[in-house]
Amino acid sequence: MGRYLIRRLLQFIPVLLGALFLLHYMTVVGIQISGDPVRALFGDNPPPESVLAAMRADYGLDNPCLDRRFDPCVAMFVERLGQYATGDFGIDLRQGRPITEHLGERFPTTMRLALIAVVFETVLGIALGVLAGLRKDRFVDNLVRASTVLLIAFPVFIIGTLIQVYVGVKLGNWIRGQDSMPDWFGQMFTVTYSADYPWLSLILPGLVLGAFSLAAIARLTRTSVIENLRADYVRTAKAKGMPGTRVVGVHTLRNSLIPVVTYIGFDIGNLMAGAVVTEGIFGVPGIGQFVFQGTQNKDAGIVVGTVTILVLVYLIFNLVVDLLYAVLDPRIRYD
Amino acid sequence: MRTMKPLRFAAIGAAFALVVAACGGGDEGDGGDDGADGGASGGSYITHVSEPEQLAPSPMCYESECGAIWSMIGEPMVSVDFESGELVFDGLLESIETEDNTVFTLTIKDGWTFHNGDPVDADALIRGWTWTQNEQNAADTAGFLGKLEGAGEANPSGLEKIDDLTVEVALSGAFVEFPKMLSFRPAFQPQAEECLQDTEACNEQPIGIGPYMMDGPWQHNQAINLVRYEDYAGEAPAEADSIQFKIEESLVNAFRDFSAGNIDLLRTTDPTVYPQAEGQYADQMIQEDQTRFTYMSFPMFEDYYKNPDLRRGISLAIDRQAIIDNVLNGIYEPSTDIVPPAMPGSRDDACEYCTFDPEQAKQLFEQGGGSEGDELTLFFNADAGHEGWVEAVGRQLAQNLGITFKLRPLPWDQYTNFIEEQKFTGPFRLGWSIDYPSPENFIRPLVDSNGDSNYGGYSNEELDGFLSQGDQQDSTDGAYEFYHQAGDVALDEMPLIPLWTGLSTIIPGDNVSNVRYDPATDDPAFGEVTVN
Amino acid sequence: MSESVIASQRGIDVAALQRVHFDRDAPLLEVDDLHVEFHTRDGTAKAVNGVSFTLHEGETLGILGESGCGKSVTAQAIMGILDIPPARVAGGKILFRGVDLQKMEEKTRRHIRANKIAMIFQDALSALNPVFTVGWQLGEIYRKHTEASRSQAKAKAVELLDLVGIPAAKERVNSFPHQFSGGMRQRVMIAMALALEPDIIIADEPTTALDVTVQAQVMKLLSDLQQDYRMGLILITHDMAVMADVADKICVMYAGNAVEQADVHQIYSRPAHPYSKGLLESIPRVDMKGQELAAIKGLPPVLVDPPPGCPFHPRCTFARERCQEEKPELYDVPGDRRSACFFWEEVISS
Amino acid sequence: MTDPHSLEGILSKGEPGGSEPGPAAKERSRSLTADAIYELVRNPVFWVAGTLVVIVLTMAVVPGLWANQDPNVSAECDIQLAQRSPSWDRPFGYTTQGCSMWGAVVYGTRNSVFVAIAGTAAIAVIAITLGVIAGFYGRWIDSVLSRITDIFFGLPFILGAIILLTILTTRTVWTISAVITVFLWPQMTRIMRGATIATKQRDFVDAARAVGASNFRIIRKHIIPNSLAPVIVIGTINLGQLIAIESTLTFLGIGFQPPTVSWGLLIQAGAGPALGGTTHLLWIPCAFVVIATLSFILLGDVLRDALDPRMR
Repeated sequence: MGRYLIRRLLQFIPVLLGALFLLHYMTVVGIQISGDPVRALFGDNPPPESVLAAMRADYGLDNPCLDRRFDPCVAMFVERLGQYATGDFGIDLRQGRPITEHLGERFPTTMRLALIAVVFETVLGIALGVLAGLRKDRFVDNLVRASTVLLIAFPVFIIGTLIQVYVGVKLGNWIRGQDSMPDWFGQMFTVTYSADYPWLSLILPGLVLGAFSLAAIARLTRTSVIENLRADYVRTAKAKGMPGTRVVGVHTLRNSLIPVVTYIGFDIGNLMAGAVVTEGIFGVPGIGQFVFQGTQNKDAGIVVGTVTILVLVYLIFNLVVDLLYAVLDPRIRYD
Repeated sequence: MRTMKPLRFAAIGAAFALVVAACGGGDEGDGGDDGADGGASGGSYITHVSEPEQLAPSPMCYESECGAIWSMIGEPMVSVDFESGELVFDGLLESIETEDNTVFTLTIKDGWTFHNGDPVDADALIRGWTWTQNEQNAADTAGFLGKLEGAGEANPSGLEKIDDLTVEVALSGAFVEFPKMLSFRPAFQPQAEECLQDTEACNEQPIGIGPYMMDGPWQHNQAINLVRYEDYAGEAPAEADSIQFKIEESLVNAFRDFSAGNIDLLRTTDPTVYPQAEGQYADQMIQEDQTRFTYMSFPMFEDYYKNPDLRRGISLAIDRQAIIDNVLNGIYEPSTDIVPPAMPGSRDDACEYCTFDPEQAKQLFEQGGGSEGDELTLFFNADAGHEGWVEAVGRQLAQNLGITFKLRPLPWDQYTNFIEEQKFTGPFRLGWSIDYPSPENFIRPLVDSNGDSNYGGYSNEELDGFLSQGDQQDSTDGAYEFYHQAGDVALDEMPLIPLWTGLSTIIPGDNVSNVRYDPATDDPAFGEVTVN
Repeated sequence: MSESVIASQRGIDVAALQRVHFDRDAPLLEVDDLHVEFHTRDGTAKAVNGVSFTLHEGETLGILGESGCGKSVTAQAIMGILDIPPARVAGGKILFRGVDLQKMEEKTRRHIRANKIAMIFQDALSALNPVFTVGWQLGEIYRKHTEASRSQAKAKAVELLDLVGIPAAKERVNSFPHQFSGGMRQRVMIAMALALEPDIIIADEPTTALDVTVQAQVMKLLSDLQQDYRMGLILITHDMAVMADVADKICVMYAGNAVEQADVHQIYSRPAHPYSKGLLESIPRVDMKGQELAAIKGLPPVLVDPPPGCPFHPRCTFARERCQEEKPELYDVPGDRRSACFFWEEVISS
Repeated sequence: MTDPHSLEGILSKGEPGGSEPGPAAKERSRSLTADAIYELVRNPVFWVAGTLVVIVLTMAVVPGLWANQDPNVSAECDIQLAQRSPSWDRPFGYTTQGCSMWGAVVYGTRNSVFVAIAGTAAIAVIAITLGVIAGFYGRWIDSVLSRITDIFFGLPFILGAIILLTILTTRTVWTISAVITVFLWPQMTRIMRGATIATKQRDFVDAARAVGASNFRIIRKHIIPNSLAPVIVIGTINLGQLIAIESTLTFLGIGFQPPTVSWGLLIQAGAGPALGGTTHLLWIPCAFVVIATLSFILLGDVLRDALDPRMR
């Protein structure tokens, strides 16, 4: 385990640096091609050049390499790494507040949204997958397979928009119009996030966010269960006289869940990407929306800072998942 | 995605500035007295803003969201009657005196205090204006003091204290509309010393002089709370005891919150939910002509667009009403002048080529050197909801002139880059909104040879002459005469195509009344709102 | 997933076996005319087609045949661990000490496994669950068939590992299957089968995956333990040499049919079926050095669509016309043996 | 296994072992391809999905076959008809620009499908090249390529695409396909690498080496043909997913731009009015995206079932 851990950590470093550099390079090229983000802030009424220069210096955008197209600006990258190491991920260009402060405000919301999505996709996904796997080629299996394929074919933004229109507006308005319904119940069908109902009003967006992964997990679990049910050790367990529930619940499921747990771990990337769309549609003031607004407003500070943190989170999650994988699967651990 | 973005952010992009002026003559009476003698109706209500960029010092405020806050925590120097175009001294200033429209003597009313208790005097005014125009502070509204003598320096020569309540302001040239310019709140606020010493703290809890003051610091992404300032010395009404500006992520959200009863007063309805809002709240909605307009400018530096007939033809080929009805939800009015109808000095029928006449359009277009099969590229800033109508304009040009068209949406930073470096190769969309209530504010910046926002590069000596002659008149009427002549030149030559003016879409909820659209702030008059 | 597994009951019912009345005098195991079918897309495959044999205490029965001949299916049918569907026991009886296992309730039959009949699988690496320690997997048997606690179960596991000759059993009990060598793993499998001291062990190709030297060690361990515990052993293999060493009597299977049953010496000296003969002749022998090996020509038949008549006739050197039309039954051959060949006399004497 | 459709797990686990079920003999007698075809023609899903795919492809290539009103021709549209709901003579209604909705979705097919095909093809080429090199040569080449793959894998797709696409001034089918390729090649490369390693260990590769075949020849004649099945299956499924991805990017405002006609743009334009009640502007283009995505995914799914005997 120790050696595995060390090897994995050693691999992590170049990947981390590489991803951060890729990110850095993309933003640098962005500035080199489309122009100075500080200037863009002022719209039609540019302040005197001296002021712009001062601001550029403040934001670290005065490096001459930014004028040379496709220059990788390595010195700038090194400087940035130093700042990241001290927890400084820059400031947004409009309000001049630290990115970390913004994210601190938005993080709980996105966390709640992601939690709802993960619980939903995991519980329902595994349940459906196991059910379908056990009843392979029966009605339940075909139903699960058909509905998950359909779900996968629905891009998140389409589910989100359709649900917003048909559930949020049409059904939701009707429910909210009923006097007999308690107020909180109507909030579950809300069209947009409401700070007064920080959990209830995130249920619908959470389901939308988790929909794709729900389908993926159900299918993955199903395949995995079917595969493991015919594994030799399952036959061994039966030959040992183990009851059916134990054969399925312990011997099969434990093995089947290894890829599923891995998937859920990696899914954090999907969730972050999905959150950009879902939070946008449902007006959830979370990190995904922040990134997207940053992009639209051309706030290089927000985009670089936030995406860097997200990529960090994602990579660390991947590392954790890999280590978790080793915990779950002893074959990996002792290689 | 349109729904994600505070629509009002587009305002910055489109160079929409806000003018803030208290209500004009007829409205000052009762409301003002109420505010002054504490006979307010009381209660509190909730409205909404998008998270502002910055709140203070006020000269940093050149966008609609902080503008809404400053319309209550700040005070205009003077205001302008939108009917007559005359100055009304219902603000901080007692009087403005000038002999040559170059040197102005400003007298401050006695007894005013900042929200922190400091007196508002000549020093406070000079302190504020000095800060505004100082290049080092990079104030977004510094341009308003650009005509000041010695503008940009740490101690401009144009500001001189006469006594505790009197300031002498010297401009670098005559400008008859300067007093009206003073109605723009953020740029000309006096500043408390405390604020300028620690601008960061001040940004969290701005110190103003207006009828309302901050009730605790700015709660980022949540709310900005205002409470009535009891020592307010002015006349502006402050009916409600307190106002909460709930911070909404988008206008769509704001509408949802309004529908759910979480917001009492909807400032603006997002165009995407307008059809729904119209169905639900048609009776309540307050629709008034806004003090802004949308236009397409021609790149005069491109040979193709140099012939006025071609430009006239293009303008005539656009069926404004059809686009408004079918793409823009009907919440606009076709332009008839380069100045929006709500502005003092606007005209109903000034624009000959703003009508729809496909036959004449084609004839003029070809006369001006255009021919069938030409390819026109239309430019606009992306992600601000312009896609639909620009495409519709393109389609009408294609149908009526026989051309083909391309659309080039650009992110705003690239758009500004195109503007500055004159990279446009075809008509480009822009908008302009009121800074101060004078027709000059819509003509000079857009079409004067040296106009700040004359991005098409149009130049006409005759037009420039009319403008400067107007500036030197000593009466508003006299000035308008020349400004109108300048406008006529522009509308004949068509360096830009006026398209349409928006209508406000304010919706008051059931528990507030007395809601009025204020053209000076392009917002509801928050202080007048009473809680039922 | 087998329907039976889902339908079975949860929980420990240790007393279940005590309620069954086993006939102490009956043979350990009697398999009578067993038929197993597989339903596949292409039709029904008769994987086991009327196999019968008897096993007594302390006896070793070898089942011999090429892969796909139905050996393992027979074993799994006896254990009751066939995947149903696609498999189905289409007929026949499986009697343990006179009790028909097929008629037994699943929750009772479950206790027959490991308690009375245990099985050793060929590839221990895949037959052991990769994510649990061997101690856990051994202990599980005690925990689920007796009321042993976790610590008792683990102590038992150590004992067992010791018994099958795994060094440092106390430490190794916490290892995972992939950390053992092939031979050691197979010993773990044997330990698992021995756990509850069953009456019968079915060893399905227990040494196929092992080196020859290890093979011998494992086979010796298995037969020693069998002697010690006086168990019945069913040894399934295609390896004639292993069979010759260990088995008392042999059942040769071909395409789901038992084609010859006899005492080990009889088969090895004078096979009564052309297939047995072919198998024997394909063993390289030192005394025949230099001569060409006599491989059986052709391939085993497709079970969904077996040839008419004798299933072996397309590959048989003795085949006549009759073989193509009529399927031979198991004929009694002198010496308490049976052969499914019309011309068994000819075969013996050739 | 980061992708639900990934065959990685299935491929890396080798041949089915252990039991010897009865019908095994039969399977051996038929080649894998013949078996797959046999499986496919008997599967109704294959025919339904296949037909839909053919329809979508013909719409992309010759839209005139399916609709006679081209929204790219402005004369075909009438602003006065904008947003009209479906009626008897125009069962799909009109777009926000007053064009026939049916014409718009049919003519919008090309852009979406083109991006999907170009993206998939580019991904396949990169994946096969890098995957084979990494898997076949192993050692440090593999380590370096694997780390580079990891780096690109470390950037979540939408986030990366947002940054890259906002940089690009003009977004054409080419640039969008390129961005999709830049961020989506690692997945298939990993799969290809796994397949190569599995194939490399098979006997015929050793045999070829023994008779003196060059590395290049081994790769060309043995490795690639024998590792191609997962690429075909995943490629088909990718086609579906790229259609969905293209429309997502466009919906987010970083994909196609008007006056291009594309499904994502139609949805983007229709989402707002739909909230107000003009729902056909939303659900019609949505239905097209979903049906097209679904038919490619289903086709890939049945292909996988057919090509992978272990799932039967």
